[in-house]
Amino acid sequence: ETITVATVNNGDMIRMQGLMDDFYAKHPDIEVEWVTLEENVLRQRVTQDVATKGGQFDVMTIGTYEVPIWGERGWLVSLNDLPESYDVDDLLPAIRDGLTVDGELYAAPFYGESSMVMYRTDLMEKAGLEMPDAPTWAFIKEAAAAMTDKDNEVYGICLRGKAGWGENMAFLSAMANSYGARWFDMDWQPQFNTEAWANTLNDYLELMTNYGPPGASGNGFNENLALFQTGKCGMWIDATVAASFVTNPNDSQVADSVGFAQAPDNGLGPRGNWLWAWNLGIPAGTQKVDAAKAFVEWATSKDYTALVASKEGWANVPPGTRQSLYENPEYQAVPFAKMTLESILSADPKHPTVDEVPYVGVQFVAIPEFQGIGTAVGQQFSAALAGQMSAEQALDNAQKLTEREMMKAGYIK
Amino acid sequence: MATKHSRMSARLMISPAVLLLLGWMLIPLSMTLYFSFLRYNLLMPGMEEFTGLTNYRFFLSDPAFFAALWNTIALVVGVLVVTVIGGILLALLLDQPFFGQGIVHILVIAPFFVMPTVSALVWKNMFMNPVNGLFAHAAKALGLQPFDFLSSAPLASIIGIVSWQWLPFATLILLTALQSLDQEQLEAAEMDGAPWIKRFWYIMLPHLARAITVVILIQTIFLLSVFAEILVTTNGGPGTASTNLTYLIYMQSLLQFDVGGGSAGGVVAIILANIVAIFLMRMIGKNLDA
Amino acid sequence: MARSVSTRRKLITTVFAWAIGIAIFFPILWTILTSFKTEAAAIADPPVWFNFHWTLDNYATVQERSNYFRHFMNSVIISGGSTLLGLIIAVPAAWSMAFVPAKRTKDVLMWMLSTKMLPPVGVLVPIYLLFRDLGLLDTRIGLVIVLTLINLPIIVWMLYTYFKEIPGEILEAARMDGASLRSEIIHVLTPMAIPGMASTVLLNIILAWNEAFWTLNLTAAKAAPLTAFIASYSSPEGLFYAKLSAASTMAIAPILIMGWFSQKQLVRGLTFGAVK
Amino acid sequence: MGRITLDKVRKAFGDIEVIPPLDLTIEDGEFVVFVGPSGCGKSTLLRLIAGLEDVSGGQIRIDREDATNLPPAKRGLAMVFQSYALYPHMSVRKNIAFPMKMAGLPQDEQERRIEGAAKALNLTDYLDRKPGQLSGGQRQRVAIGRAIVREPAAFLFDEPLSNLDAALRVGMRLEISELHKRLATTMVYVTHDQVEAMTMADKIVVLRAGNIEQVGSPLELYNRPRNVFVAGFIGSPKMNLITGAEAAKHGATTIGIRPEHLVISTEGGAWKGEIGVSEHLGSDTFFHVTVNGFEAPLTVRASGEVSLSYGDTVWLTPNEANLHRFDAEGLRIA
Amino acid sequence: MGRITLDKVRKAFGDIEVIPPLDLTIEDGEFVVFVGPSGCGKSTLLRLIAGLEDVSGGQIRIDREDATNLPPAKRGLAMVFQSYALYPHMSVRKNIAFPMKMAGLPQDEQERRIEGAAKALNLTDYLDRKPGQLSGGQRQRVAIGRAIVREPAAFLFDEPLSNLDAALRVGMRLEISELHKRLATTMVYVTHDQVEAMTMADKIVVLRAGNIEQVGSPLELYNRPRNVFVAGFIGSPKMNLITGAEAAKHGATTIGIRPEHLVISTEGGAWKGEIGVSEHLGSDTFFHVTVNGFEAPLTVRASGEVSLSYGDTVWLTPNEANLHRFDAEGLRIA
Ligand SMILES: Nc1ncnc2c1ncn2[C@@H]1O[C@H](COP(=O)(O)OP(=O)(O)OP(=O)(O)O)[C@@H](O)[C@H]1O
Ligand SMILES: Nc1ncnc2c1ncn2[C@@H]1O[C@H](COP(=O)(O)OP(=O)(O)OP(=O)(O)O)[C@@H](O)[C@H]1O
Ligand SMILES: [Mg+2]
Ligand SMILES: [Mg+2]
Repeated sequence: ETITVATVNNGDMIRMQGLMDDFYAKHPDIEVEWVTLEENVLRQRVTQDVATKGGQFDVMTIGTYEVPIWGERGWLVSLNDLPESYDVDDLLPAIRDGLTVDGELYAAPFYGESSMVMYRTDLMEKAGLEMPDAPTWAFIKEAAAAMTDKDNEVYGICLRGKAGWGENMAFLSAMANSYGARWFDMDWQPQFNTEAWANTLNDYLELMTNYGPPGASGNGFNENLALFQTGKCGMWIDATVAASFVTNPNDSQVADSVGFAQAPDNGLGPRGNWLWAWNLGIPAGTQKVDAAKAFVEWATSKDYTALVASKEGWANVPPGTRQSLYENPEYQAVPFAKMTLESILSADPKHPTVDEVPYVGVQFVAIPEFQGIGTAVGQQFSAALAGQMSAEQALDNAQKLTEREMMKAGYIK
Repeated sequence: MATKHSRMSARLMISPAVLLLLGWMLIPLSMTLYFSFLRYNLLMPGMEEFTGLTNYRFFLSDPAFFAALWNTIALVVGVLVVTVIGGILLALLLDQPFFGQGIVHILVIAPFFVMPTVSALVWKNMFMNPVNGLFAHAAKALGLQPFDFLSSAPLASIIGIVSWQWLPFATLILLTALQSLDQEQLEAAEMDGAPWIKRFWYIMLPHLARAITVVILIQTIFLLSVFAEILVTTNGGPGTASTNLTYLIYMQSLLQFDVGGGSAGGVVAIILANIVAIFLMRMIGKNLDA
Repeated sequence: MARSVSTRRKLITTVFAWAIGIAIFFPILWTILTSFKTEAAAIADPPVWFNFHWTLDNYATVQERSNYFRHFMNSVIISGGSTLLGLIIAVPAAWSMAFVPAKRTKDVLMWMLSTKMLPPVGVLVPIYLLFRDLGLLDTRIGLVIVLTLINLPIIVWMLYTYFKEIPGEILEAARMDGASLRSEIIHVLTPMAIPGMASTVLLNIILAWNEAFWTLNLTAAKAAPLTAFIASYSSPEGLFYAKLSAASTMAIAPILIMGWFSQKQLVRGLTFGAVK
Repeated sequence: MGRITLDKVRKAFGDIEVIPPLDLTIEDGEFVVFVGPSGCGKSTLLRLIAGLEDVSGGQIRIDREDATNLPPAKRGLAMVFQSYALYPHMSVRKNIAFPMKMAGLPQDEQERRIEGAAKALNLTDYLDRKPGQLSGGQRQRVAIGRAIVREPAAFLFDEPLSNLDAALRVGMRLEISELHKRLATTMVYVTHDQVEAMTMADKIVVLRAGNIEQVGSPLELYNRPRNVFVAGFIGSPKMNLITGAEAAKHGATTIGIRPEHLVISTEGGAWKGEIGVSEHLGSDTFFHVTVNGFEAPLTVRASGEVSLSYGDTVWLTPNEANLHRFDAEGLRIA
Repeated sequence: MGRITLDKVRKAFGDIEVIPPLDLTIEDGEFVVFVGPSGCGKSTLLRLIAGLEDVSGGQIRIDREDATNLPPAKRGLAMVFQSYALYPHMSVRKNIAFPMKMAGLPQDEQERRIEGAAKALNLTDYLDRKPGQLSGGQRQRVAIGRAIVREPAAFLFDEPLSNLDAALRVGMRLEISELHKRLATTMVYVTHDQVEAMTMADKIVVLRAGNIEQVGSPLELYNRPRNVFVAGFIGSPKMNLITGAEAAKHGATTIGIRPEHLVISTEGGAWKGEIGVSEHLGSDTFFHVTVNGFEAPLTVRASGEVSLSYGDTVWLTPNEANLHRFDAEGLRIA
């Protein structure tokens, strides 16, 4: 039997493709075809396929944003019947909750992530500062100023700027949470016209224009990773998974001088970190449920973690999904393990920000319309970063277009 | 040629092509048209309902629509201007005798074979990247501030990339046309006392008119639907600075999965494309018959 | 203008032409060079030209990640198949337009071309639904059909312009000689149009090979051509210039080589009737 | 056998009637030449016979059988085109073999006929060349070879020599004449070169705007043109046509006299005139003489070299026996 | 003024010497025709004079001034090309105006000259058409018009009539002759049609492989060809050339006699022969007569209609006064 697996082209997924011999040894009758795509393309392709019941894929890599929506629509096969040995209860509750709708687990987490501050210990030292475990935004600003040395192409801070709900808006939404801003009030009225959003965006723009790298409006996770790895960033606030890349001496020129801290806050309660997981789900249309399940089970099992550890070392195992991993003493030796776990635990999708919100999701709003709105808003903020418009104008546009879309979708009259 | 028999066979033989294209056009088009009147989001199945012109109202009142319209025109016209003028100059150069003509032809034609995705990736990362790109290196070597092409001048950068891909095509057609110019006409003009520049203006350029029309027609067809280059380099941004109609519809229907809105956009784009088509056909029809 | 061009002028032209030729080719050259570098050398500033440590690692990595050969074969089959199918449909159509022109021939031709102006994104969802119902998703045959249809107008137009250059008298001679319509097309028209057909075929293969929208959206694994292969590199992680270059080189090399070898035919035919 | 009969054949392209109903019989073995000014319908008529155009009315019979609706291939005719219409991708041998291949003749019979035709047309050495490697005259011969091997009931030629240069034209003209003598097959030949018409034809058909103006042997047409049009069309240089008072003297609206039937003299004669341009060919001299009271200058032929120059006064005397007289409708007065 | 002198002019393309050093003087107002077989260098010579090719050696003087290195536009010559070389996108008026526009002539002067040329060439009704809408003859006239308005020191024509059909050619030939009479400007005219050469030239230059074989007036060349080549080249139909025993009888290696200088008789004469193909033109009849012992059949011209037919035995008698004798080198024996 051949199953087709759609995955995102990130390092953990690619690594898995290299370890398939183990799977084939255990399931000699199953053949796996990979479709590896860039995140946005992947999302478009699988959504289109699942929504139209195209049946092209048997296993899909999907994010925490999609799972509840799709699960609710009955588009995914329930994974409640995974065998005992899988140990569902070992999954981190924060992650598992996000994948469960009405008691049915609709996807198995492959890795989970939050966001945190990664910084250069050497530069920090040179600047005469010390990074606390839980910094504030004010400190980040101070540190960024101190570390920036544009003549030598060292930029104090690298942040996402590329437009997209999963790109710059992931960061900005999380940051906004720590500023007390929110996407919608309880009547689904967009909130970009609030003081809190204005502060968020102004601070972001100030950080980036003064201490950020050139071309930041086109930088996403990957671009920033490349910058950080080549020693061009003093600090980088991004996904916790990046930690294993920046500390990998094969790829990173700064591997031995990276420190980690929790995402900053403003003393209002929420920190500016998000919660995300890439999960494996099985679309309801597939004819090959058993084979697909076998694969999902294998890929998200403890054994797989052990397999990676044995082949590539503990630093490279997919993080953020299982309690047991963080209890493993070998893993605890990994420098970023603790900070990752803390970050994940500190995010609360049900209460992401200071005020009450009608939606679930830290750095996204779990409604179908959000992809479009988030991307369109992201474009406005990206344009502001590129200097094509002012912050006020960007916020104004964001407010208007969000109102428009919400009106069209019928949330508000 | 014109016997009844041959006319009948002609009709028979053209019909597969016509029927297939008709099907290819009408079936999806009517579906698109139908969808455009629905409130239809892929993510919310079962909620399709007739909404009349709502989708059109939203699409046409979207500020991004006008930006996209303008960007589409700028992109098409920009690339046409660059490739036609560049193509003429290049064709004039390549028409001269020089050593290694064959190899230079090969070098010049090469971009035409490159996939749009690849060329966009290569240009974006290895040349236009403001930190690690070659242009940035060059600027720094000259003591200049690296220019951030894709965020400061996104549309122009895309025009540049697309022009690079289409320049060979224009050059080749124009070169062939130039070589087909009757040498005696040039000699006659020379005898008539026309210096080179006037020979170019009065003899060569009019001779190239047909070829230029063809270049414009073919390129316009492809340029109206430029997509991969935008997706890869700027994602239509910053803001909507490099969003063209194709990309805008893509965002509507495939990022937001708003099939209804996307279909309305598609219908609008089809109408606009047909306006362009009619305009072009007029031009080409006139020029090709002459 | 058969006056001898002075050697000096020829030398100057040579320098100019080569400079511009190399400039135009440079991005490709640079990509190929970079594909043999280490990631560190790939972003070195100042750039390294030739004196770097040449390595094939990137190719190995890329091959490890994706099955290049299968994508390659899909590309070959899809572009070749759509070209062949396109020719089979277009030759008769072009024949009738060129040799039995009716009042509306020109309009039909223009209409065919105008179908190419339809924005593909506008009709993706309907086509996707159709393909799903017909079981054509992720099949080569499905892509062959789509690419045939989108390139058909160009094929018809190109063939039409070549056929028009063939004197009608020759076909009449064949008819007098007792050739049926079929033998007229097979024995007389087609061989005479070989140069034109060759460039039509080449152009169509190039267009089909590089078509990235439909090939990406209608395939998953089995039928995915090289455009899908490259799509997984559009934003990989970390330092990736060298790997990206290797993947790019692998994706464009086949068509580049084919294009170079057949450059003459391609160029000769690539005029769309613009040159009489 | 190759008797071709056109019975009230007419042809219209859309609304324009190019050939009004027309009757013509071409006897078996005859060499018939169609001449006429450009656009008069010569090619159209030939193509109607060939079946390359549908008739708009009337009937075409070949050997008594109705061929009006037969496709070209079934009529048993062979055509030689002005552009030769050789298949450029086939060798000479294949070109010649093509009609036989289409007819499904056995291989050895094909070989035999190719050899025969090649020998007759002096093509044996070129059988394996492509048409592109042949000279114009050779190509023309291949086209004829392709026609011969079909052993057709009749040959149709549409200006077969007009793409050749003058010298070759003379040679090919002789060759086609000889071929006709040898094969004795019906030949229908279109030309606008009236030297070809005069030297090759058994029967000339003069067309004007789709109408037959006169049918007859070359010398009949030369000696007794039925009307002014034929008189002016046949003969080179053209017949001098004189209207007005001088014509009236002879009881006609128009009189005609050929250049070779005028006697030139410096002493005296019928018409006094003045020498304009003179053309010295060595063998002959043509004088263009302006005669008072005549509209156009008269062309006069003098054999050999005659030393008269621009502006000299001369007298011209028409040879009464060769004077042609035409009435107001342009018809010959017997 | 238009006196053109070529002084040891030679031309080589690469290693191939197309024109060996050659001297030639063309007097002001003369009509000089270059004739010769294809590829002999006629066009090359004309283009050297025009300045469209660089000479490989020697000097070209126009009106005593050294023009060897002048660009074409500065030589004050106008050229009419075989292909007409009209500018297809310009109207007739613009075509004719083009050289004046380049020279920066005032608008009204341009208008005046265009009117003049159009009237002279009968183009007034066509001034606003594009060349594509004109017939061959009209196009040729436009090309001439474009040359005239420049009021050049000399006109250069490269086979200007060879793309026209026979009838038009005769007409245009006369028109160009008349133009020359009227303008009295030097004209250099290339052709391979020797009727044109004979009728138009003041002076004919016969070229073979880049060498001048003979220069002289048409009748000089007709009556006293300097060698066998010129003898065979000038005259139509060609001179009959006889070698062998019969020539030896006249003390020559080759003797030549023109068709019009042979007398045909059914009773008796010098050479006995048999009639082959005969061509009846009405005005003349040409017989091809096979004479025993002669290599090739002789062509004989008989005026008017003579009733002799295929296979008849006849006797031919050469007109002794018109017999040409050539030695072993092919040179004329005086
Ligand atoms: N396919 C056609 N459609 C419309 N009119 C046509 C067509 N073919 C020929 N004609 C017209 O019919 C008339 C006769 O044409 P035809 O070719 O028979 O003349 P022709 O005597 O052969 O002339 P030429 O000596 O120039 O070859 C012309 O007026 C021509 O314009
Ligand atoms: N540009 C050139 N390069 C090389 N050889 C040339 C060139 N132009 C002409 N020739 C050669 O020079 C010779 C004379 O050519 P030219 O065109 O002068 O002949 P021509 O007498 O005009 O012949 P035709 O009657 O065919 O026009 C020919 O052998 C030709 O091949
Ligand atoms: Mg005709
Ligand atoms: Mg020549």
